[in-house]
Parts: sequence; structure tokens; C-alpha cells
Amino acid sequence: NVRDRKDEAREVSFRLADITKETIDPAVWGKNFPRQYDGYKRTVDTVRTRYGGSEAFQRLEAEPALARIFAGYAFSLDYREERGHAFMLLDQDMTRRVKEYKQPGACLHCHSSVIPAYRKAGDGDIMKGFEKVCAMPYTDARKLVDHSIACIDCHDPKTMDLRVTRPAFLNGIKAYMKTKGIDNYNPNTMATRQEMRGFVCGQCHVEYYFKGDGKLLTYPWMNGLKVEQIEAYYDSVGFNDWVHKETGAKVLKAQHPEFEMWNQGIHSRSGVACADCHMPYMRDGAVKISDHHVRSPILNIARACQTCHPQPEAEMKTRVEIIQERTRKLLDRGEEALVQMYDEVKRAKARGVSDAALEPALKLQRKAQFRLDFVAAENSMGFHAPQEAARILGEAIDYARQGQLAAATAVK
Amino acid sequence: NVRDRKDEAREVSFRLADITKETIDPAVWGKNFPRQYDGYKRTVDTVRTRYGGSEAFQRLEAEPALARIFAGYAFSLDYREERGHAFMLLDQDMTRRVKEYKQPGACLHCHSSVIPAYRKAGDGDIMKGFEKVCAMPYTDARKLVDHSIACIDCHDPKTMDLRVTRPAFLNGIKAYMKTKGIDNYNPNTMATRQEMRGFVCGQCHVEYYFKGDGKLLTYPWMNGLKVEQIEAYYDSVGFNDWVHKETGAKVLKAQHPEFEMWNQGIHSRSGVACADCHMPYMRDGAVKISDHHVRSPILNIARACQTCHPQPEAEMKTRVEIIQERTRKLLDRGEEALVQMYDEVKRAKARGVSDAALEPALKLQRKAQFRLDFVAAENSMGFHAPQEAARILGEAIDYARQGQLAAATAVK
Amino acid sequence: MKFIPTHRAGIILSVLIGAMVGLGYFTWTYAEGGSYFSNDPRACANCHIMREYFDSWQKSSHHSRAACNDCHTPHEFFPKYLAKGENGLRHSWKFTFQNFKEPLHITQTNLDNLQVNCVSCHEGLVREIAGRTQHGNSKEQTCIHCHADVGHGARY
Ligand code: HEC
Ligand code: HEC
Ligand code: HEC
Ligand code: HEC
Ligand code: HEC
Ligand code: HEC
Ligand code: HEC
Ligand code: HEC
Ligand code: HEC
Ligand code: HEC
Ligand code: HEC
Ligand code: HEC
Ligand code: HEC
Ligand code: HEC
Ligand SMILES: [Ca+2]
Ligand SMILES: [Ca+2]
Repeated sequence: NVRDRKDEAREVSFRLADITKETIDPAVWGKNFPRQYDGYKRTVDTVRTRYGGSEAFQRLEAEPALARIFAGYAFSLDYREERGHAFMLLDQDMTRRVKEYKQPGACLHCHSSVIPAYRKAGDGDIMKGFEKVCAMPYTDARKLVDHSIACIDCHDPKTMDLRVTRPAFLNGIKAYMKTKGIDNYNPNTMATRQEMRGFVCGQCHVEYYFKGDGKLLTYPWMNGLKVEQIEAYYDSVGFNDWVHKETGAKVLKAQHPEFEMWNQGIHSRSGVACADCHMPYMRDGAVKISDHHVRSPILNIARACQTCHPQPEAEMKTRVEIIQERTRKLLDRGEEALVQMYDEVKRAKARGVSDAALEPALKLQRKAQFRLDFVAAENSMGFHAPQEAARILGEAIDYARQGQLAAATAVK
Repeated sequence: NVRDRKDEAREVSFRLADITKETIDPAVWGKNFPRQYDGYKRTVDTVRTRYGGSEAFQRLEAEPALARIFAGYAFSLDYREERGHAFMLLDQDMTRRVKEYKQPGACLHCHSSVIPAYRKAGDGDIMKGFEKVCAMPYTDARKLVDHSIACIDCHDPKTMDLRVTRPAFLNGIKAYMKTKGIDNYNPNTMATRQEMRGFVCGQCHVEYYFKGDGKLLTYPWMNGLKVEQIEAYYDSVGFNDWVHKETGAKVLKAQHPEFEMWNQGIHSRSGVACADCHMPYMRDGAVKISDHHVRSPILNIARACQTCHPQPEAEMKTRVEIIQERTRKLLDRGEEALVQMYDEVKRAKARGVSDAALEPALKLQRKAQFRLDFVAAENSMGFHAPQEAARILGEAIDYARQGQLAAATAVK
Repeated sequence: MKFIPTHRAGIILSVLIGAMVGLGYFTWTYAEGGSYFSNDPRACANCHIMREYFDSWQKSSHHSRAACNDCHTPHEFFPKYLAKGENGLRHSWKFTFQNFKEPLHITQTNLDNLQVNCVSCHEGLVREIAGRTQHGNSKEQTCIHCHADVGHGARY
């Protein structure tokens, strides 16, 4: 009844537990904020959507071309659909990419509540600790953490304000803002609240690489966030993720560039942030809170979309699917072009064409492959920036076919 | 001042002149509706926008690749940016495509206020007259009309309701609705008012061809409005616009498929019609009228966009330009691929490759060329359906490069 | 969030009232600028250009819950009449001389008032989420970022 609700509304934030900058355990935070904690715990759910959802199926089976595209790289062994935040540490421990390959401590930056560990390793200096942990072998670093993402990763323990803590993001966003003429950018003091609702996610949902022998986790935003700007950076530092086993090309892998792609889309231009769709407000008793069950908005269209878009749920779902299907079809086309290119390169080698003569083809492969993967590895199947995704795939196809042609016409 | 405005609000439509179904002259209609007539007359303006506007510059000069793309076709002689409605008859008379080529009376369907002429030629039966006039030589048919688009082409002279009169559209939309399971569709009795605000434009802003010896103007919507559905129709009837002079391919030309592309876009899905952007409401004193100065919305952002999008004008302009620039860049890429394909075909011919062996390449050219042109000839530079335009161009590039490869590897 | 009328506001108010008198009979009365001091939504619609906002408000979710002034003017006495005076004067002036830009767009000041009003009615519900700022950066997340249609229905 009304009186109950009014009472409930008053006791929104009881301060039962004392939270400090060392308090990782969400259960402790949950004493003060039980509603958010409840949602947070529900990220263990596993429900599939047409192109996403939280069931960790093997992508290599769903899309056999991927095994050839990643030939020679750990991703050709085990590459799954990602699932809810609750699993992030477990899934990292379990992947054959970790079990059968040597990985650095850098991996933990985005799969665990790692800041206190950095602080400790750096004797109080997070940035120093970060550098140190990045360089450690995964198995050693793994012992320093014991929790996947926790409240402390997005919230200031005193004020509950959003804040970003991840060193690689702080470095990355500073470099990016510099390209826009802003020096020494610090999101924690300079960002608006709405920007923070995207930045907290941009801490992890981004393209990255490990720089140099120190395996320093780095976000390649020195020229900007667009695919060709990132590529230009990698080219300028001569980086490649691996050597393609079928062709010998020095290629790049893209990883979950959600933040970068969202930045090219109309929602971001309209100030609509990740949290608006992935953590929409929900009514819980007499108060409205952010749904901490971070998941596919397709599973929550009423709250995630309909306050802004008055169309029926089914219509909103169809809109997403039209966008995703267009993307998927271009992706299929791109994968076919890439695979045919590999065949052509192999035929050329069989003809006795020299590596030098194949160089132009392999350079084109690098371009094609990075673009294709930039869309394929982005987890919204084009939704975050539909036209941009299609543009990138158009370029990927162009380069793949040009590479095929270069291989077909290469003379020994 | 206020008193005037209050009075004005009352006297919206005087009925001074008598209008019948034979009254073409807009000046007569203008007596009853001076405000709309005023706007209508302003379509003589010539202002350029980045990718559109109403200055009739030569496209062949702005984009030299076009001359090769249309090699052997009248469009390689003279192909201009279109301008305002006031010029439609004049521009048709003046183009070298009419002056130096024989054209049928069918052309007049969309460039003149032709219905009374059809009625006369068909002895009261518009459809019969339409068929007759289509088959006439242009110069003969030209004598039957003397006015470019007039009020009567969109309005019922009795009620002023919107209505569609163009026979090719009535046939086309009926065929299209059949693909959606609706038989005997008649827009004049079955369409909503909002649908009519798009249909009146769809009478002319569409892809078309002249069917058979009777040169019957036909809208190729029998399978649907998407580019591959239209292509499938043309393939099924074995139609081609011309034979490409450089390669010998049997190719298709797309013309202004605004209606078809808009149909694939989010605005159309949201029920936003052509008139909403190209004839937005404007206040004239105390009354709101539709701006009959049909033109680029970029020249009128406040009224055309800001009723729905509260963002500043400059921002709306930038949004359009981002979309158009992405489209333009993919178009450039597609044109380059096509032109390189022609070169490859010519080299193959020089090598002595037979026509039969080149057949696969030429089939691919047909596919590539139609897709590229579908976007290039559509006059919004991708804006009406951004992701769809990029998807089509991605396919165009794929086919052009495959054609190039087929030519390069064809053996004699 | 209570707005305490400051000394400055008082001065502005008196200047405004003076100016209004100075503006004379025609602008204010014929253009029905006085409507601004009424709480009756129909009073706003006295100006035909307010008509469509009146109409859309009638179809909106709030027509039985909030009238124009509940959203568009501050709820406290002094700020309320200050805002009404300022808006009334500006709008009457512009209406008379027809020198406003269409479509109309709410001003930043009025937008700020609006935000305060949403929160003041929905205080209980939104106490967890409203008023939160980001480290000295006072840029709020506005309610109409998501609920743009509450007062006037969906734009399309
Ligand atoms: C306007 C709404 C919207 C915004 C803003 C948005 N997303 Fe998404 N996101 C979606 C939709 C819709 C999908 C597709 C879900 C599906 O296919 O099930 C998606 C998919 C995802 C997925 C994959 C989810 C899954 O089910 O596997 C991730 C991860 C993701 N987004 C992260 C982000 C991040 C990070 C940001 C901000 C940088 C962001 N999103 C911004 C709507 C949005
Ligand atoms: C500390 C790093 C980190 C941060 C911060 C982070 N994420 Fe994630 N996110 C991950 C990882 C890792 C996964 C994959 C977990 C797995 O597959 O086990 C993931 C998965 C997801 C998924 C997929 C869930 C599903 O059901 O498939 C979505 C959606 C998502 N995140 C959105 C967000 C949003 C929105 C934010 C910010 C509000 C955010 N993430 C912040 C690391 C992070
Ligand atoms: C910059 C942040 C970041 C870093 C660094 C990072 N991850 Fe992730 N990881 C994510 C995000 C975000 C997801 C969820 C999105 C996705 O799967 O594409 C994810 C998903 C995963 C998944 C589940 C899906 C899959 O790919 O099978 C595994 C396993 C994984 N990461 C392992 C690793 C390993 C191993 C490393 C180090 C080599 C690593 N991650 C480094 C952010 C990161
Ligand atoms: C980022 C988007 C967003 C913003 C900003 C936002 N809301 Fe909401 N609001 C929602 C969503 C989503 C719901 C639906 C919640 C549900 O159904 O569980 C909602 C529901 C509501 C409800 C109805 C609750 C009910 O069930 O009756 C009210 C009242 C409300 N919001 C007021 C506000 C006010 C006041 C503000 C500004 C302080 C605000 N909202 C800001 C997204 C938002
Ligand atoms: C992946 C990032 C992330 C994690 C992890 C996270 N939150 Fe949040 N939280 C957010 C975002 C985003 C908001 C919205 C803040 C805003 O709008 O300023 C939020 C808001 C809140 C709020 C303010 C009220 C509301 O619901 O909007 C509370 C309280 C809160 N979170 C508690 C918690 C608790 C407790 C945990 C751990 C169980 C937690 N959060 C974990 C991102 C996160
Ligand atoms: C906080 C507001 C907000 C939320 C939440 C939101 N949108 Fe949007 N959406 C917008 C705005 C703003 C635009 C840009 C067009 C405009 O100005 O109206 C837009 C545009 C779109 C478009 C057209 C652009 C395109 O890429 O084709 C689609 C489709 C769309 N949204 C779907 C969704 C879906 C699905 C969700 C939920 C997962 C969602 N939106 C959530 C505000 C929102
Ligand atoms: C949501 C707004 C919108 C809708 C709806 C819309 N258009 Fe457009 N249209 C535009 C914009 C923006 C341009 C680009 C103008 C430019 O580049 O100057 C454009 C360009 C055009 C042009 C070229 C104008 C020029 O300046 O050369 C034509 C012709 C056109 N549209 C016809 C149509 C037709 C016919 C329809 C309906 C089938 C339609 N449009 C629907 C916004 C719209
Ligand atoms: C009777 C055929 C016909 C109808 C009906 C028609 N148009 Fe056109 N339209 C044309 C022709 C022909 C031209 C090119 C005129 C020229 O270049 O001389 C044109 C040009 C245009 C242009 C380009 C103007 C410029 O400044 O470049 C726009 C925009 C346009 N039409 C929009 C519309 C809209 C919107 C409608 C419906 C409300 C419509 N048209 C109805 C035949 C038609
Ligand atoms: C189905 C309707 C339709 C038919 C039939 C039609 N036109 Fe057009 N025409 C248009 C529209 C709409 C435009 C404006 C859009 C554009 O230019 O792409 C236009 C533009 C033009 C222009 C100005 C731009 C340019 O291309 O240089 C010329 C000249 C022209 N048409 C000549 C012709 C000739 C000659 C024929 C017959 C062979 C013809 N038209 C048949 C609808 C039509
Ligand atoms: C290219 C098509 C077209 C032509 C030509 C045209 N109109 Fe219209 N007219 C429209 C559209 C579209 C509307 C909006 C109707 C609606 O919303 O139902 C309209 C509306 C009107 C209205 C209703 C009031 C208003 O402004 O919305 C009048 C009166 C009118 N036109 C008069 C004329 C006169 C007079 C002429 C000739 C000088 C003319 N029209 C030529 C398309 C056209
Ligand atoms: C009658 C309403 C209306 C008018 C007029 C209108 N729009 Fe939109 N616009 C929409 C709707 C509805 C959407 C779809 C997203 C949504 O639901 O918010 C949209 C989406 C968009 C988008 C995002 C989709 C995309 O393709 O990226 C852009 C950009 C846009 N509009 C620009 C414009 C411009 C520019 C104009 C004026 C030339 C315009 N709009 C006129 C209603 C309108
Ligand atoms: C429940 C709150 C609410 C009520 C009641 C309300 N409005 Fe509004 N009004 C708004 C909001 C919110 C906006 C801003 C919309 C936007 O920017 O998207 C607005 C904007 C306006 C605008 C400017 C147009 C614009 O889009 O910025 C006018 C004029 C207006 N209202 C007049 C009125 C009149 C007159 C009434 C009473 C008949 C009224 N309003 C009742 C919430 C309300
Ligand atoms: C004297 C005629 C008139 C009356 C009465 C009137 N308005 Fe307005 N209103 C206008 C004009 C003119 C504008 C445009 C002003 C501009 O563009 O700066 C306007 C603009 C507005 C705006 C948007 C611009 C802004 O200042 O934020 C709002 C909100 C608004 N009016 C609300 C109201 C409300 C609420 C009432 C009743 C209390 C009302 N109006 C009564 C003439 C009037
Ligand atoms: C005069 C008081 C008052 C003002 C001012 C007010 N509201 Fe409300 N609002 C109500 C009442 C009463 C209800 C219905 C009961 C409830 O849900 O609390 C309501 C319902 C709502 C709802 C749920 C119903 C719906 O429309 O979806 C939302 C959302 C909402 N208000 C948002 C807003 C926003 C945003 C503003 C400011 C622009 C605002 N309100 C201003 C009193 C008000
Ligand atoms: Ca997933
Ligand atoms: Ca033009």
C-alpha cells in the first residue's frame, strides 16, 4: 500500500556496511544497495538472441570460415560468444587460448576487479602496478585477483559517482582527446555524467594490443577511433598480432570495438550512452534504479528502447534485426572473399611465385582482414553504427578481392 | 501585426476560380490558393548544396568515371544535376539525350502535366491514352502537352485531396502490393493520407523502363522494391538498357529510385514521407501551409527537420553530411573498381580471349553496374537509406572486382 | 533545490514590471500577454501559435496531472512570477512583431526550470538517480533525455 511504498522510498540507501577503496566484494556493497546487487547477480543468466545473448556457444562452429581466417592464431582454437559479467574471470581461465597458450597478466585488466592488486603491486601507485602486472605471466598474475567485475570498478566508494579506474583507458582516452585538441584529459574530472555512462564501459569494451616486451595493454587511439585511424597507428608502429598460417601475411585481430563503433553511430551523436540501453532504469518498488543486469537490450526492449522510441516492441526488434541482417550478409560476403583470396595465394605459391611478388597481395590481406574483423568482433552485429559497419565491410571486400586479383596475376 | 494575423487565420481558402479536371494552368488554381502557388513558383530557384541542390551542372564533368560507365549510352553525352520542378519540361526538351537520340512519348509521363492529353488520346480512357502516347515519337507527343508539373498532378480539383493519376505508378504499385498479398490495390481509395504524402512523389521519382516495342512505361516492382528484386525482374524478362561500348556487356541503367530507396530507410519505416521533408509545413501569417517550394531540405533545415529533431541546424546538417560522405567514398571506390574492370576486359580481348570466355565477367559487370548506379542515380547521396545504400555499394564493389578477376584469369 | 529569491532577482523583477508598463497597452493586452499570469492552460492557447502545444498536451500522458505552468514555470512564488513576467514579455513582444524562429524551441533557462519541476513532482521515485552530478560538473542527466514525450506526446 501507499504508506509502505513511501517508507520504502525513504530508506533507499541505508549505510549498513562501510565501503572503502579496498572493498571488492559486491556482497558487502550489496548490503547498502541491495537492489543494484540483485540485478548484478543476475548476469549469470544465459539466454540467446539471434546474433547475441549470453550463451557461450562456439563461434568457430557457427561460422566455419573463422577457423581459416584465424589460421595460426589462438582464436582458431576456441572463440566463443561472450556471456554475462559474472563469468568474465571464469571464462578467461577456461578458454583454450589461455590454457594452451602463454598469455600475459595484461589480460586481467578487463576480466577482474584488479585495481587493488595494481595498487599493491605498485606500492600505492596504480599506474606502476598496472605496468608491472601486465608484464607478468598470466598464471602468476592470476593469483593477485579473485573476483570478476565488481561495484568498485565503476563506482567511487565514497560518493557512488561513476568513475573510471582502468589505466589503459585513462591513457587511451587522453591520447584520443589530444587528437581533438584537448590536452591532459581526465574523464574523472572533466566528463559529464552522461559521458561517464559510456566511459565506464569503454574501460573494457574496446580494441587493444599489448605493446612491446612489457606487454603493456594499450588502446590504439592515437589517431582517432575509426578503423582506418587505428590501422594507421598499428602500421606506424609496425605491429601485427600474428602471421597468417595459410598465406604468411602479417595480420591484425580486432577485439570487441564496441566503444569505438558506438562512437561512429547516431545514438552516440545524440548523447545516448551504453548504460541507457544496457542498464536502463527500472522501477523497483517505490524507486527507480539502474538495472544492473547488464545484457542484450533485445531481452528488455520495453525499458531499453521504448521510453525514447514509442513504437511497439515487435517493431523495435524488427528494426534491430533488419540492421543486423544487412550486416550479417555483408560479413558473409567478406568472409567468402577472404577465403577465396587465401586459396588464390596458395595457388600462386604452388605455381612458384616468390614471397616478394606476393607482398602486395599480403598487404591487401592485412587491410581486408582487419576491417572484416572490426565488424565481426564488434558485438552488436552492426547495430551500434549501421552505416559505418557497412562502409567498413565494403572496404574489406574491396581489399580482399584486390588481394585475390593480385595473387592471381602475380608472376614468379 | 496581431490584428492582421487574427483576421488572416479566418480566411484560409477563398474560392474565386472554378477548377475542373481539365484545368492545368496553376495560375488559375493560384487564384484560390495564392500561398501554395507562390511557393510553387519558387521552384525556379537555383542554389547548390554539397551533393544536391538545384543547379544543373554537368555530372559528367564533376565525375569523369561516369562517361566510361555509360559508354555507348545517351547518358555519356549529357547528364546533369536535376533542378526544380519548374524546369522539368524545359530540361527534357534541352537535353542532348533528346536532341540527339530518338526518344518515345513515354518520357512525358513524368515531365509534364499530361493527364488531360492522355484522356484525349484515349477518348476518355486515360490508361488507353497513356499506352498510345508512350508509343509515339517524342517530338509528336511533345505537341500534346505544354506545362510542367501542375497542381492537378497531385490534387483532386474538387476536394483538393491528394491523389495519384500517373498510370505507370498505378500499375506499379498494384504489382508491388500483390507481392505483399494485397490484390487490386488502388492508392486513391486505400492509402492513408500519410501514405499519399509519399505516393504523389512516387509517381515519378522511381526506377523505370520502357517495355517492349510499345515503349510502355513500366515500374519494375513485380518482385519488390529492393535492388536485387528489381534486377531479378529485369533478368527474368531479359531486359537491358544498352550494350556497354567498352566491354560489350548487356547492362542496366538505374534512374532516380528515390521512392524505392526511401522505402528501405528508417524514415519511411517511421511513417515520415517525402512531403514531410521536401514540402514541410510553414507558417504564412496565421495559417500553416505546405511549402510548395519543393527542394533540398538542406536549404530549409529548420522546417524540414527541426519539428522532429530538436538538435541545432548545424548539427542536422553535419548528420546529413556524414551519411553522404560515407556514401560518396564507397561510390568512388565502386567507380574505380568498375573502370579497372573495363580495362581488364579490354586487355583480355587484346589477348584474344573469346566473347564466350568473357561471358562470366560481363554478367558480373551487369550486376555491379546496376547496383552502383542504383545509389549514384538516387538523388540523396545515400541519405534516404544510409545502411542500405552502403550495403548495395558493398555488393557492387564485390561484383566489379570479381568481374575484373574473371577477366584477368579468362583463358582463350 | 528551493529557489530563494535574491536581491538581484527582485531588481530584475521591478525593472521588468516597469518595462511592461512602458510597452504599453497594445502588446500586452491585445496579444494577451496577461495570459501568462493565469494557471489555466487555455490562457496559453490564447496565442494561436501555442495552440498545437495545447492540443498535444491534451493528448499527452500528463494532461490530467500537470498543466502548462506545472512544468514550464518554477513552483515557488517569486521565481514563478519572475519567469512568467520574463517569458510573457518576450513572447508577447516576439508574437507582435513575428520575429521568432520556428519551430519553437524551449530555451535553456526554461529547460532548467522544467527539469526542476519533473524532479519536484517525482522526487520519491527518482531520488536514487536524480541530483547526481559528476565531480563538480553539474551537467545533470535530464529527464527528457528519455521522457521527451510526457508533455506533448511523441514527436512523430
Ligand atoms: C541505442 C542502444 C544501444 C547503445 C547506446 C549501446 N548498445 Fe550495445 N547493443 C545494443 C543492441 C540492440 C545490441 C544487439 C543485442 C543482440 O543482438 O542481442 C547490442 C549489443 C551489445 C553487446 C553484445 C551483447 C550480447 O548480447 O552479446 C555488447 C557487449 C554491447 N552492446 C556493448 C555496448 C557498449 C560498451 C556500448 C557503449 C560504448 C553500447 N553497447 C551502446 C544497443 C545499444
Ligand atoms: C572490467 C571490464 C569491463 C567493464 C568495465 C564492462 N565490461 Fe561488459 N564485459 C566484459 C567482459 C570481459 C565480458 C565477457 C564476459 C564473458 O564472456 O565471460 C563482458 C560482457 C558484456 C556484455 C555481454 C553480456 C551477454 O549477455 O552476452 C554486455 C552487454 C556488456 N558487457 C556491456 C557492458 C556495459 C554496458 C558496461 C558499462 C556499463 C560494461 N559492459 C562494462 C568486461 C567489462
Ligand atoms: C581491453 C579489455 C580486455 C582485455 C585486455 C582482454 N579482454 Fe577478454 N574480453 C573483453 C571483453 C569486453 C569481452 C566481451 C566481448 C567479446 O567477447 O567480444 C571479452 C571476452 C573474452 C572471452 C569470452 C569470449 C571468447 O572470446 O571466447 C574470453 C575467453 C577472453 N575475453 C579472454 C581473454 C584473454 C585470454 C585475454 C588476454 C590475452 C583477454 N581476454 C584480454 C575485454 C578484454
Ligand atoms: C536514461 C533514460 C531515463 C532517464 C534519463 C529518466 N528516466 Fe524515467 N524511466 C526510464 C525508464 C526505462 C522507465 C521505465 C521503468 C520501468 O518500467 O520499470 C522510466 C520510468 C519513469 C517513471 C514511471 C515509473 C512508473 O512505473 O510509474 C517516471 C515517473 C519517471 N521515469 C520519471 C523520471 C524523471 C522525473 C526523470 C529525471 C529525474 C527521469 N525519469 C529520467 C528511463 C529514464
Ligand atoms: C559495469 C559498471 C557497473 C558496475 C560493475 C556496477 N555499477 Fe552501479 N551503476 C552503473 C551505472 C552506469 C549507473 C548509473 C549512474 C548514473 O546514471 O550516473 C549505476 C548506478 C548505481 C547506483 C545509483 C542508483 C541507480 O541505480 O542508478 C547505485 C546505488 C549503484 N549503481 C550500486 C552498485 C552496486 C551495489 C554495484 C555492485 C553490486 C554496482 N553498482 C556495480 C554501473 C555499474
Ligand atoms: C535515450 C534515448 C534512446 C534510447 C534509450 C534508444 N534510442 Fe534509438 N534513437 C535515439 C535517437 C536520439 C536516435 C537518432 C534519431 C533521432 O534523432 O530521432 C535514435 C535512432 C534509432 C534508430 C535509427 C538509426 C539507425 O541506425 O537506423 C534505430 C533503429 C533505433 N534508434 C533503435 C533503438 C533500439 C533498438 C533501442 C534499444 C535497444 C534504442 N534505439 C534505444 C534515442 C534512443
Ligand atoms: C527525412 C527526410 C526526407 C524524406 C522523408 C525524403 N527525403 Fe529526399 N532528401 C532528403 C535530404 C536530406 C536530401 C539531400 C539533399 C541535398 O543533398 O542537398 C534529399 C534529396 C532528395 C532529392 C535530390 C534533391 C536535390 O537537392 O537535388 C530528391 C529528388 C528527393 N530527395 C526526393 C525524395 C522523394 C521522392 C522522397 C519520398 C519517396 C523523399 N525524397 C523523402 C530528405 C528526405
Ligand atoms: C510529374 C512527375 C513528378 C512528380 C509528381 C514529382 N516530381 Fe519531383 N521532379 C520531377 C522531375 C522531372 C524533376 C527534375 C526537374 C529538372 O531537372 O528539370 C524533379 C525534381 C525534384 C527535386 C529536385 C529539386 C532540386 O532543387 O534539385 C526534388 C527535391 C523533388 N523533385 C521532389 C519531389 C517531391 C517531394 C514530390 C512529391 C511531393 C515530387 N518531387 C513529385 C518529377 C516529378
Ligand atoms: C518515371 C518518371 C520519369 C520518366 C519516365 C522520365 N523521367 Fe526524366 N526525370 C525524372 C525525375 C524524377 C527526374 C529528377 C531526378 C533525376 O534527375 O535523377 C528527371 C530528370 C530528368 C532530366 C534532368 C537531369 C538529367 O538527367 O540531365 C532530364 C534531362 C530528363 N529527366 C530527361 C528524360 C528523358 C529524355 C526521358 C525519356 C527517355 C525521361 N526523362 C523520362 C522522371 C522521369
Ligand atoms: C508535387 C505534388 C504537388 C503539386 C504539384 C502541388 N501540390 Fe499542393 N500539396 C501537395 C502535398 C503533398 C500537400 C499536403 C497534403 C496533405 O498533407 O494531405 C499539398 C497541400 C496543398 C493544399 C492544402 C493546404 C496545405 O498547404 O497543406 C493546398 C491548398 C494546395 N496544396 C494547393 C496547391 C496548388 C494551388 C498547387 C499548384 C500551384 C499545388 N498545390 C501543387 C503536393 C502538391
Ligand atoms: C516527421 C518526423 C521527421 C522529420 C521531418 C525528419 N525526421 Fe529524421 N528521424 C525521424 C524518425 C522517426 C527517425 C528514426 C529514429 C527514431 O525513431 O527516433 C529519424 C532518424 C533520423 C536519423 C538517424 C537515422 C540514420 O539514418 O542515421 C537522422 C540522421 C535523421 N533522422 C536526420 C533527419 C534530417 C536531416 C531531416 C530533415 C531533412 C529529418 N531527419 C527529418 C523523424 C523525422
Ligand atoms: C508534463 C510536462 C509538460 C506540460 C504539462 C506542458 N509541457 Fe510544454 N514542454 C514540455 C517539455 C518536456 C518540452 C520540451 C520538449 C523537447 O525539448 O523535446 C516542452 C516544450 C514546450 C514548448 C516549446 C517547443 C519545444 O519543442 O521545445 C512549448 C511552446 C510548450 N511546451 C508549451 C506548452 C503549453 C502551452 C502547455 C499547456 C497547454 C504545455 N507546454 C504543457 C513539458 C510539458
Ligand atoms: C502572447 C502570445 C503567447 C501566449 C499567451 C503564450 N505564448 Fe508561449 N510563445 C509565444 C511566442 C511568440 C513564442 C516564441 C518565442 C521565441 O521564439 O523566443 C513562445 C514560446 C514558448 C515556449 C518556448 C520558448 C521558450 O521561451 O522556452 C514555451 C515553453 C512557451 N511559449 C510556453 C507558454 C506557456 C506555458 C504559456 C501560458 C502560460 C504561453 N507560452 C503563452 C507566444 C505566446
Ligand atoms: C505537477 C506534477 C508533475 C510534474 C511537474 C511532472 N509530472 Fe510526471 N507525473 C505526475 C503524476 C501525478 C503522474 C502519474 C502518477 C505517477 O506515476 O507518479 C506522472 C507520471 C509520469 C510518468 C509515467 C507516465 C508516463 O507518461 O510514462 C513519467 C515518465 C513522468 N511522469 C515523467 C515526468 C517528466 C519527465 C516531467 C517533467 C518534464 C514530469 N513528469 C513532470 C506528475 C507530474
Ligand atoms: Ca553475448
Ligand atoms: Ca538537384
